[in-house]
Amino acid sequence: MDFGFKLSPSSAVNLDQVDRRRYDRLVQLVPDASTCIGCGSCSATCTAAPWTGMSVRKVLLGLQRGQDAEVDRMLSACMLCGKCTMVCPRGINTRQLILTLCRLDKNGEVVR
Amino acid sequence: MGKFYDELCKDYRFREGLKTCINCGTCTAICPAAEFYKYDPRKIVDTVQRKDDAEIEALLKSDTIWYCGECMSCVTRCPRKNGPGLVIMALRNLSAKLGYFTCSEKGRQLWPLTKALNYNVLNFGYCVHPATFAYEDHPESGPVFEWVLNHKEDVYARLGANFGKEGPGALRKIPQEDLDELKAIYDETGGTERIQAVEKASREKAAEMGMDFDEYTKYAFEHCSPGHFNNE
Amino acid sequence: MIYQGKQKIWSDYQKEIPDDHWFYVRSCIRQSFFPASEAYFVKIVRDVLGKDLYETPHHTTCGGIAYHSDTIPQETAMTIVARQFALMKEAGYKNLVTSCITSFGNYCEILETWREFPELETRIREHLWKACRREFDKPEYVCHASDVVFKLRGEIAEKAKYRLVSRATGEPLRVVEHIGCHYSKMFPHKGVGGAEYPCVLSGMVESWGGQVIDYPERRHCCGFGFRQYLVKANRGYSVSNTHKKFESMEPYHPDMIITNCPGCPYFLDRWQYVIAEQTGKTYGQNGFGIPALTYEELAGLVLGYDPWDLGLQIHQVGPEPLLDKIGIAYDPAKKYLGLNEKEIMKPGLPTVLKCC
Amino acid sequence: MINRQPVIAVIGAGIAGLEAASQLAALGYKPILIEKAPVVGGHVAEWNRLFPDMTPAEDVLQPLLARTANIRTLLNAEISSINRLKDEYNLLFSDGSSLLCQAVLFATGFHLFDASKKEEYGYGIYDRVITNRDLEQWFNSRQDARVDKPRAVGFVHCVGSRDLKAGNPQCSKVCCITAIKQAIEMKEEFPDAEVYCFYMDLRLFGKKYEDFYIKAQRDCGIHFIRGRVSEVGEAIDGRVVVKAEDTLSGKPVKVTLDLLVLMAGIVCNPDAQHYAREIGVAVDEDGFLKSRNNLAAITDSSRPGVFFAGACTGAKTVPETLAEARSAALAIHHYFNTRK
Repeated sequence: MDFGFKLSPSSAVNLDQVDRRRYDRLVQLVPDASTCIGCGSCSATCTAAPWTGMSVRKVLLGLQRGQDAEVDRMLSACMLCGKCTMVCPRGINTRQLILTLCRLDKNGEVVR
Repeated sequence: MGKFYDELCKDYRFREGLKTCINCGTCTAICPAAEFYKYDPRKIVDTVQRKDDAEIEALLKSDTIWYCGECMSCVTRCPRKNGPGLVIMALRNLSAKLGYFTCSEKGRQLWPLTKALNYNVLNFGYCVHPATFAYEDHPESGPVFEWVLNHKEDVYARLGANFGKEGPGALRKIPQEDLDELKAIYDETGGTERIQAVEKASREKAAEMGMDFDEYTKYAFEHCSPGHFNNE
Repeated sequence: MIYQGKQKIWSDYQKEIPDDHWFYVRSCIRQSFFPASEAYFVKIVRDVLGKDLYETPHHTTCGGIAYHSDTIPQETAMTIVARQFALMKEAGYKNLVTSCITSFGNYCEILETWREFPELETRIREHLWKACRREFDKPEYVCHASDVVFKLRGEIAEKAKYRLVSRATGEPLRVVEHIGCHYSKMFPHKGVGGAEYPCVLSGMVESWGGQVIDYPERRHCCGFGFRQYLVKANRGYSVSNTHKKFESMEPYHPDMIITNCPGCPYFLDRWQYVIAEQTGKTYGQNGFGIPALTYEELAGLVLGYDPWDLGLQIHQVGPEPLLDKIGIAYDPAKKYLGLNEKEIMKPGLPTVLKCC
Repeated sequence: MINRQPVIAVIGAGIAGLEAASQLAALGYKPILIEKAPVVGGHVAEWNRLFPDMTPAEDVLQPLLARTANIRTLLNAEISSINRLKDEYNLLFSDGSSLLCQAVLFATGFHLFDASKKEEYGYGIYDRVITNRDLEQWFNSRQDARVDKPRAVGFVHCVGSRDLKAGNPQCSKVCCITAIKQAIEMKEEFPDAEVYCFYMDLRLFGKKYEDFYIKAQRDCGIHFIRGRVSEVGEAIDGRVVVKAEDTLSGKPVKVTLDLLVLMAGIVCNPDAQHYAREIGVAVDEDGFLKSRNNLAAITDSSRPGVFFAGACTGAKTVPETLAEARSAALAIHHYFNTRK
């Protein structure tokens, strides 16, 4: 029977089920990645951000919330200019972080 | 700067509902709308408290303010005694007043709602009434209620209602003088004016969309474009 | 779960409920979808317990649904309510009892708003005078009809014919309560037991022998959301919220749901039908659903009234497994008869959900 | 020559009272320590280790106890009321005795907010919900059935702090860093556990606190989620389901935990408010005792002869409390010096 509407899945992120393998591997390879405080300096300075929504802060968060497609979309917009590295108050080598991340697949395996 | 904010401040619900927001997200965490829609009450309250006219105008014209279910669960928990649900009510009220509601699909639903609910109130004395509850609009009410609607007199009599009759009891006929009083209240308090304003803006929008008004009303009532839900 | 912890909280939210002389106002949804519940509330309070409950045919909706669907201004809603107060004053009553949670919330919100902004109350008095030539007094007490049943739960238990226990095993029934958002989420002190662990329904269930089951999404809205149900295009929101609750309560295998608000039993009932049709899933035993009853229906059942007099046949979820478990007698052949056993057609059957 | 014989009542023998009494004694006075409990040491005596160096609480307390060993200390001494005389104060005890003194030092400290008042968090209702104090006691005793090899642990910041509804709008200041300390300790204790901190803002103002935070992030892999917990429910297996919004990603999150630790905030000791009102000492809007001047005279009350030290005027860290206690001792010394 068609009621004219349907069930929608919950959008709440269930942390019990999020696969964090890619993030965990990143943190092994670039330990500073775990020290992000979400201040947004990287996004504010990002050359690509105004047109693409690229944000290192959001990439790191997306990895921990199971939003892989969005993470990859943002990564593909990065131009590797390195400005974010210059402004990060925690001294995270964001350029290295991005390059490392691009080499990891969803399971955290180094593929490139 | 702040003209919409000032306008909102005239609404008592807004004054009750917005003290100071610290963006803690307590409201969003348990919001039934945030769980399914692209909706975040925290962001709405934060936008409004920035007082930026352009941003508030965008909200007033958006689908966003129409996602809330007014369950008021947010009111219980806010540590700053805000009521995001009350802020939403004030935003909706202003959007209706200014005719901005026709700019969004969810906003345009205000007309079929206004029409149906107030028709019921002014003709039957109640917001909902079996006389206007059509099974084809409510297939989810199930075969059992289709049966009830097909045998209203019998079933309601069986269940102790005073259906359509004079005197007290469930579903009684409301005396005309009482309905007249309700109409007078609507006239006196801006209810009638609101219905007319919503109808006028909706008719203009129907014309703009190249639709017959009945068709527009039905479309607003039934149509759901993809993109409202979080998974879309 | 530490039961004493809840008792401690309940003791902080004692609500004064007058024990007689009530002015009753009906509910848009309850009278339309559960008319027998209102009839039996009046019957139990007046005839069984001998109390004074007055209803005037001149009262109307409080406008709450139109108000929360944003179709009328706040002052319109307030003046409709002021008219109800005026009718109460004219009838000589001071204790308002509403049949609806949205109304109850609406009355509380209005009185609180007037307390904070007295100039608004003055303006509403002017509106009411100009529109209706009436004057009002504010009620001394505002209660929901379930508060009254809560207050009288002991007397009902004394007169009960059945207890909420399994006839076969003597075990208490497992009952899920659903309070309805506007009962106490806005004003925790206006509800019996507060907002987080209200005891208005659990108090009834325990007095009548049942066991109350807590589950993670207990406090979540039934999904009504006013416009989110009333507009067909939005019902995905409504059913998704109910679905979330059922998924959360499923592992506890509740025997039934008791509800406070008139809308909630409708949604908790009908969305089980829709979920079953759409996904094939049912939440009760053997393809049945979990019956979602009003508190009046439950009170009527324990007092021994016929389930078909109480209107259980107009739920889509069949109540038979519940009735059988308690051992309540009923005649299946009479389920869908009209007044004076008049033969009328029977309803169609859902394709998935078993209901008789 | 300074009058060395005035009677100075130090109310409360936590670290503020002990330090102040010790300093007064060093200045040649004979203070009297008055403690309601059967032992001295206050909250610090109940704590296991202290941030940000993981110093055993014992190491702070022991030297204080040694320095105050010869000071007259009344234990189990419950003050029933205080009377203000012309230049003096008369303390009446519940056993009927009394003490006339020329100066009173409030070292009455704080109370932890009663976490059960945040009903939605289920303290006292759900078995797996404990408080910061409960956890600290577990570190001391290792005896609490609720702490049972947890595999997922959560910390809720700001429980009864920064909360108008809970009647305490103030920041309790030390809970952020305490949560990080306890989160690190839990991670060290249970290395396989996932540990989550739910915060509104991380207020890590003190020396080395930020280092401690970085350690928690980098070395311990603790998950920090910026969102206030809205609701806690109990799952069928007795674990707790916690809901918050991850405000940095704008998404509701939920997580099932074996143990949830509520960082109960700091409120004024109600006894202190009671005594203060009796003798006309001002209580501030935040419920703490009101200093004559919050910048320059934090240890002075609005009345001559009445002084404050430590958390009776607001949440304080251990070093702040100790410094204030010394400052108060000096203020009392000047008080008698100038009156002479």
